[in-house]
Amino acid sequence: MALISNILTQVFITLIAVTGVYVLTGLTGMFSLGQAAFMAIGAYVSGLLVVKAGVPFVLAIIIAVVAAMGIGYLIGYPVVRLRRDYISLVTLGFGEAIAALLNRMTSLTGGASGFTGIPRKTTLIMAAISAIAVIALVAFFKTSKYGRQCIALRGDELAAKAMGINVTKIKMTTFIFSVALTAYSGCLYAFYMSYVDPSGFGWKKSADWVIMVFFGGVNSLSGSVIGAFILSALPQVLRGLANYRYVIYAVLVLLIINFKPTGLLGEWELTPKNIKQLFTKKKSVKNSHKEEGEG
Amino acid sequence: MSIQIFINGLATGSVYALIATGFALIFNVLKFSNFSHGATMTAAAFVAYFLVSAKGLGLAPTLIIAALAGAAISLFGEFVGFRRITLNHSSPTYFFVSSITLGTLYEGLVTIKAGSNFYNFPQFFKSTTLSIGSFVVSTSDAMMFIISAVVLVILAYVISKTRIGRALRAVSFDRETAQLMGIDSTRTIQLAFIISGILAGVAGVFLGVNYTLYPSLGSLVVKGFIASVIGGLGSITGAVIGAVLLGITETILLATLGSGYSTIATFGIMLLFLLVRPQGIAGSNIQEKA
Amino acid sequence: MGVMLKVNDLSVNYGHVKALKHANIEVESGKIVSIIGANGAGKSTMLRAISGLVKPATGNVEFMGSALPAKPSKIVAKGVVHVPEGRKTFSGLTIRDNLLVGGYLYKGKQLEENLEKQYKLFPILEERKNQFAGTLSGGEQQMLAVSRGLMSNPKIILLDEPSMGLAPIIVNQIYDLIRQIRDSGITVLLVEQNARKALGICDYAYVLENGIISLQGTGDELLRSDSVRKAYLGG
Amino acid sequence: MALLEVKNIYKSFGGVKAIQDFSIEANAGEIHGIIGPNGAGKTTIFNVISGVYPADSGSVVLNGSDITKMEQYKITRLGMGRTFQNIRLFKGLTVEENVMCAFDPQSKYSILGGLLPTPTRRSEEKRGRELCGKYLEEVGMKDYRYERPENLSYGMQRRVEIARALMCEPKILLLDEPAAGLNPTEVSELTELIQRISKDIGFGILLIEHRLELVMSISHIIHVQNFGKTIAVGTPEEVQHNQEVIEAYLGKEE
Amino acid sequence: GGASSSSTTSTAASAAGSTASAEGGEILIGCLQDVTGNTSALGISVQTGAQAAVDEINANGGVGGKTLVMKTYDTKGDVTEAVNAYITAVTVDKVSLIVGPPVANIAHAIKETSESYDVPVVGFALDPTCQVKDDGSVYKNMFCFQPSATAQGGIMAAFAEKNSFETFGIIYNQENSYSVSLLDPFINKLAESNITIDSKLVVAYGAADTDYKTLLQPIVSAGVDAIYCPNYTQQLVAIVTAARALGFEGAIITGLDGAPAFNTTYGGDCTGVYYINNINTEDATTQEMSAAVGDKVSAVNKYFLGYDVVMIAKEALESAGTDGAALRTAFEGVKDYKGLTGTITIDPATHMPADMAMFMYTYDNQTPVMLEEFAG
Ligand SMILES: Nc1ncnc2c1ncn2[C@@H]1O[C@H](COP(=O)(O)OP(=O)(O)OP(=O)(O)O)[C@@H](O)[C@H]1O
Ligand SMILES: Nc1ncnc2c1ncn2[C@@H]1O[C@H](COP(=O)(O)OP(=O)(O)OP(=O)(O)O)[C@@H](O)[C@H]1O
Ligand SMILES: [Mg+2]
Ligand SMILES: [Mg+2]
Repeated sequence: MALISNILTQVFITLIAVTGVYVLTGLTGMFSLGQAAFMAIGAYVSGLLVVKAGVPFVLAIIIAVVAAMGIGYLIGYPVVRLRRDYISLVTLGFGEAIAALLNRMTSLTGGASGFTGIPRKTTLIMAAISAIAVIALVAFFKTSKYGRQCIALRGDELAAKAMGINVTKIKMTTFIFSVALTAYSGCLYAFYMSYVDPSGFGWKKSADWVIMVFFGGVNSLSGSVIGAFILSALPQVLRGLANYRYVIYAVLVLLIINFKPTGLLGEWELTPKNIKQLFTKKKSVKNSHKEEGEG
Repeated sequence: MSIQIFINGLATGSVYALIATGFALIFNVLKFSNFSHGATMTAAAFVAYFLVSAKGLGLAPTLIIAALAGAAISLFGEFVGFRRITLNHSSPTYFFVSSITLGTLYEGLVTIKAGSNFYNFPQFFKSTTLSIGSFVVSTSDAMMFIISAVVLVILAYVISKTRIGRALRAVSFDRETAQLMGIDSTRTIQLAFIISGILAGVAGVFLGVNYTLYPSLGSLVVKGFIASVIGGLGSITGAVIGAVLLGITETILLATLGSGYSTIATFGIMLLFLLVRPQGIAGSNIQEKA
Repeated sequence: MGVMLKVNDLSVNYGHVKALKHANIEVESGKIVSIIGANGAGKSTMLRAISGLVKPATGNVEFMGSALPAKPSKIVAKGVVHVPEGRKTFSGLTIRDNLLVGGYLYKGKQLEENLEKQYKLFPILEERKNQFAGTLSGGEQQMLAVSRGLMSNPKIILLDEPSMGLAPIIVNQIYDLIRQIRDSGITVLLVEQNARKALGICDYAYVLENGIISLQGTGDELLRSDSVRKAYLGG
Repeated sequence: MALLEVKNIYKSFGGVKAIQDFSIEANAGEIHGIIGPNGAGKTTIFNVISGVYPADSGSVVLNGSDITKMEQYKITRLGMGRTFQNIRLFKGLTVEENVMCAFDPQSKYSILGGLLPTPTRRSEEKRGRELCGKYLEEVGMKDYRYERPENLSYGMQRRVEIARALMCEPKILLLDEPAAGLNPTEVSELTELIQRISKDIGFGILLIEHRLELVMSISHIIHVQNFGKTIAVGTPEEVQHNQEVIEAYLGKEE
Repeated sequence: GGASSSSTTSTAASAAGSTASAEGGEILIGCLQDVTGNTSALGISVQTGAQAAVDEINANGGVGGKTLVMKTYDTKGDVTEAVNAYITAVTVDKVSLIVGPPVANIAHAIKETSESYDVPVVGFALDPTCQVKDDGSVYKNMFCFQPSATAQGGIMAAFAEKNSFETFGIIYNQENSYSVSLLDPFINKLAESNITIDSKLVVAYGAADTDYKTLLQPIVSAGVDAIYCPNYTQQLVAIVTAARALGFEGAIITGLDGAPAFNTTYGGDCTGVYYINNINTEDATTQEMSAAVGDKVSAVNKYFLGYDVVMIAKEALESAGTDGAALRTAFEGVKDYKGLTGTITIDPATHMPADMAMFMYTYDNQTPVMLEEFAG
C-alpha cells in the first residue's frame, strides 16, 4: 500500500509537469528542453524558503511559483521572439545553466551533495487533488480563446498575426503558464522526496515529458494525461526487469509511433460528450453519406 | 598559454564538429533534430570495440567496423523510427519524439551488453601527442580536425553541386513532389541516414578515444545540436563553423571563469548571438512571403 | 495512334471519403485530353492515382499496353510526369536547381540541353535562375512547375490546373504552350477549373462529378452540352 | 480623408523592385481591383498594407491612424482583414474554430476566463459563436462548421478564409485571388457573394484577381500593376481598352 | 556479467520470498545499489560481494538455522528511483536490513525517508553528512562501514606529506558528492602541517565538462609535485590521460577509484598514480577470494566491503533477531570486528568506523604495488 501510494504520488506530481508541457508543446508547438529546470527552481526555492527562512509551506509554494514565473518571463522574452527551432536550444542552455548554478551555490543549495532536510508535507491526496485541479484548468484553457489561438499560431504564425492574434503575447502567456505548472510540480516533489539534488533536472527529463505528451495523442489533453500515467508508472511496474525496463519503454513508444501515428488517442478528447458520441456518431455519418448520394 | 588554450578549444571544436556534421545532415534532409545520433555514435563505437579493438586490431579496422555499424544502426532507426512518420505526414514533432526514444533504446541495449562499465580503446597512436613548437596537440584531436574538415568539404560539395545532393535537398523540401521528379524519396532518405550513420560511427570511435567509452557517452549530441543551430539550421558548413566556435568559446570561458560559471556564460553568449543574428552563422534571412 | 494511357475501374478512398468511384478514361497518344469538374470532384485524385502518389482501392492504370509500376519514381522513368496542383516548387532551392531536380533522370550533357530548352521556352526563368523559388510570384512559380515537369522529357504530361492564378496573357501563353507540347509529340492530360479554356483546347474531355465520370465527348460536344454550360461555364 | 490611404510606397527584395511608388485611396463601400501580370507586386502590396513586412518608404494610413510601421496584429485590430493567395487555414482546428480565431483577439475576457468558465467567458464565447454562424452562413459554409478544413475542397477552403477575414470585423478587406481554383459557375457565385457582403457590411474591398469575369464585373476602379509600377488606373471599361494594359496583361482575346 | 547476476538473485529471492513468512525459515535482506546507471560498476561489485557472503553463510547453516535471502533493488544512479526502491524494500518486501550503496547521493536521498522506518541501512557512503544530521545527531538507520571521507582525505594527505610532496594542484568534480566530500579533509590535514594550496590550483569541473586539458593547464604549468584527484574511475582515466598529455610527470593521488581496473582501463603506464584502498591485496584470504571472482567484479574493494558488511549483519541478526530497533543497537555495538577490509569498530555517535586502517598503493607500470598501511 505504501508502495502504491508512493508511486501514485509521484505519478501525480509528474502529471502536473506533463500537463504544463502539454500546454507548451502540445497546444502551442514550442519545445522546451529546459522545462525540468523550472521544476528544479520550484523545488529549491520552496524548499529553501521553508528550511532556511521558516516561511510557511503554502506561502513558500506561492512564492516559488511566482519566482519561477518571473524567471520564465525573462527566458520567455527572447524565446517567444526567436524562431521556433531556437526555443529548444535556448531552454536547453538555460537548463544547463541552472544545474551549474545549483551545483555552484553550495552554501545555499548543498551543491552536489543535494539539499536535505525538507519536511515531508506532500501527501497522496494533496498530489491527487492538485493534479485534478491542474488538468481541469488546462482543459478550460484549451477550449478558451487562448487555447484556440495557441493551436492557430502553432499551425501558421503569419496567418495568426493577420487575424489579429498577438502571437508574442499568447506565446508568452502559455510559456509562463506552463512554467507555473512545472514549478508547482517541483514544489510538490521537493516536499515529497524531502531531498533534491541538481542531477535529476536535465534535458532528458524534459524530453521524457514531451514523449509522454505525444505518446498520449498530439492534440489531446486526456491523451497526454493517460500517456503520462502509463509512461511514468511503467518503469516502476517493470522494476524487476532492471536493465530491460528502458528497452521495453522505448519499444512501446516506437510501436505507438508506427502503428498509431497520432498517439494513443490522437486528437480525440475523453469527455462524457465524446464518449456518448462514439456510439451515436457512426449512425450519423452513415446518414450524411446517404444524403450526399441522393443530392 | 593562451595559444595553447586556443588549440585546446580547436580540439574540442573538432569533436563537436564531427558530431555536428552527421547531425546537421539529417536536419538538412528531414528537418528535425535527430537526438538518436548520440546513441548511434555510442552504439557503433561499442560494436567496433567488442568486435575489433578488444581483439587488438588497429585504428583503421576499428573505424571501418564502426562506420559500418553506424550505417546499419542508422538505417535501422530510419526504418523503425522515422519511415512511418514521413509516410503518414505526421507532425514533425513526432520525429523529435522518435529520435529521443530511439536514443533511449540504443542506450538501453548498449547498457545490457556492456553494463554501465566504461571501456577504453587501446592506444591507437604510437605517441598520443604531437608537439608543434612548444604546444601540444593530442594525435586523436588532430585526426578529428582533419577528418571533420575533409568530411565537410566532401559533404558541402556533394550537397550543393551533385545530382544526389540536389535530390537530397528536393526531398528535404517536399518528399512527395520529389517523387514526381523521378527521385526515389525513400532511397534518398536512407542514403542520408547511411551517411549520417557512417559519420556517427567515426565520431563515436574518436569520442571513445578521448573520453573513454560508456553507454551514456552519446549525451554529447547536444553539443552537435547547439552547433547546428547557431550554425544556421541545416547548413552543414554553418554547423561545422558553429561547432568550432562553440568549442573555442567553451574552452576560453572554462580557462577564465572555471567550470560552472562557464556553462552559464556560454548560455548567455549563445542567447546574445541568437538575438543579434537569428538566422545563425550560415543561414540567410529570407522574409516569409504571405 | 493507339491508346497511350488507360485508366480502368479506378477507385480511390481517403479514409472513409470515396474520392473516385470506378472511373474509366482513355488517353490517346498525341492528344490533349481534359478532365473538368467541380471542386472536390476527384480530378486531382485521378492524377495522383496515375502517378502513384495514392494507391487505388480498385482498378489499375495501363500505360502503353502494360501496367504502370507502383513507385512514383519508377512511373516517371516510364515517361509519365505529373505537374501537381498548387505549384509545389521546392521553395528553398533556386530556380535552376528546381529545374535540374526536374531532370533528375538525366545527367551531364543531356541535362544541360534540357535546361537550355526550358530557358528558351521561359526566358524569365533564366533571368531569375538564382532566385529561391519560394519568393517567386504565384505565376512565376506556376511556370517553373510546368517547366520542371518538362525537364524529364515525358511521353505524357499530367497537368493539374496549370492556369490557376495566372494572368490572362500568361494563361494564353500556357495554352499555347500546351498546344506546342502536344505538337512536339507529348501527350497531355489536363485537369482544369477553367472549363471553357480546357474544352476549347482539348481533343477529348471527361466530366467528373462526385468521383464518377458523368459525361464524355469531344471538347466541342461538351461545350455545347446544356448541363455542362450550366454547371461549369457559368450559364 | 479616405478610410485607407496608401501613399507612395516602395518595396524591394534584393534586386527585385516589387513595388515602386504605389498609392491608393479606398473608402467604405468601394471595391478596388488590382490586376497585373504575375510577379507585378500585387501580393506584395497586400503584404505591405497588412504589415507582413514594412514598406521601404511611403505611408499607409487606416482610418486616421498611421499603420506604416505597426505590428501586423495591431493593424488587423484596427480594421483590416485579409485572405491569402495560398490558402492559410489553421490545421488542427475545425472550420468554426478557424473563424473563431479571428474573433478571439477581440473577445473580452481575461486569463481568468481562460482558466475557468466565468460568466463573461460564457457570454463572449456565445457572442463569438453566433457571429461565426452568421459569417459562415454568409459564405454558405455553415453546414461544414465542424469539419476540418484540410478535408474540404479548394473552393470551400477559400470561402472559409473569407468568413475568417470577415470575422476580423474589417473596415478594409483584402482579397488575394479569391477565385483561383474555382470553376466559372463558382466564380459567379463568388461574385455575388462579394457584392452582397460589400453592400451588407459596407467596408472597402481591395481585390487582386486574374479572373477577369470577376474583377471586371464588380470593381469600381481598377489599378493595373506591372513590374511594381502602376501603369493604369480607371474603370473596368477604361483599363480594358488601355493599350498598355492589353499588351502587358490581357493579351488579345481569342 | 553484472546484469545477469542481479536478475538471477532477484528471481531467486522472489521465489523464495513468498514462502519466507509462512515457514519462518528465511531472513530477507535488501541490497540497494546502482545496478545500472553511471556508478553501476560500484553497485554491482558491492552486490556481488554481499551475495558471496550470503552464499557462504547459507552453506554454513545460515543465520540461526534460517536461510539468508538477499534481494537487489536497482537505484539506477537516480535519487527518485532510490526512494522508490527503498520504499519497495521496506514496505512491500519487508526486508530486515538493507545493504546500502557506496554512493553518497543515493544515501542522501534515502536518509530522510529512512527515519520513518525501522530498517537499518548498512552502507558505505563516506560523506559523514549521510549519517549525521546538521544538529549533530545521527540518522538512526544510516550506517557507513568504511572510513569516512575525513579519514580517507586525511590519510592521503598524510601520505603525500610523508613522500615530501610540497606543492599540489587539485581537480575535483563539483557535481559529485563523493568527490566534493574528499576535498576539504585533504586540504585541512595539509594545513595542519602548514602546507597551503594555492586556490587557483584547486579546479572544479562538472559533468558537462570534457576539456580536462584546459582545466589542468594552470596546475601543470605551475609545476606542482602532485595532483590530488578524488574522482570516479571514468573521469580519472580522462584526467590522467590529459595530465600526461600535457607533459605532467609528477604524482597523481586518487581516491578509491584509482584501484584496478583503473590500470587496465587506462591502458598506459600508470607509474606515478597513487591510490587508497580498503583492502590489503597481499593478504592471503583476500588474494584467494579476489582470484575466485576473477574479472566479474571491477571494483574489488567494494566487493570486500559488501562481503564484510553481510558477515557483520549475520552476527547482528544472530544476536538481535530481525527486529529493526534491536538490529540498530547491535550495529552500533560492533566492536573490533576483524573483517577483510580491516578491523571495524562503529562509533555510535557517527555511525561510522572510528579508527580504521587503510592502505596506500601505487603502480609499477600496470602492476599494483602496496606501499604502506595507514592507521586511522
Ligand atoms: N488527403 C486527403 N484526405 C482526405 N480527403 C481528401 C484528401 N485529398 C482529397 N480529399 C477529398 O477527396 C475528394 C476529391 O478531392 P480532389 O482533390 O481530387 O478534388 P479536385 O477535383 O481536384 O478538386 P479541386 O478542383 O478543388 O482541386 C474531396 O472531397 C476532398 O475533400
Ligand atoms: N519575400 C520575398 N523575398 C524575395 N522576393 C520576393 C518576396 N516577396 C515577393 N518577392 C518578389 O517580388 C515580386 C512580386 O511578387 P508578388 O508576389 O507581389 O507578385 P504578384 O503580383 O502577387 O504575382 P501573382 O499574380 O503571380 O501572385 C516577385 O518577383 C517576387 O519574386
Ligand atoms: Mg484538384
Ligand atoms: Mg500574388
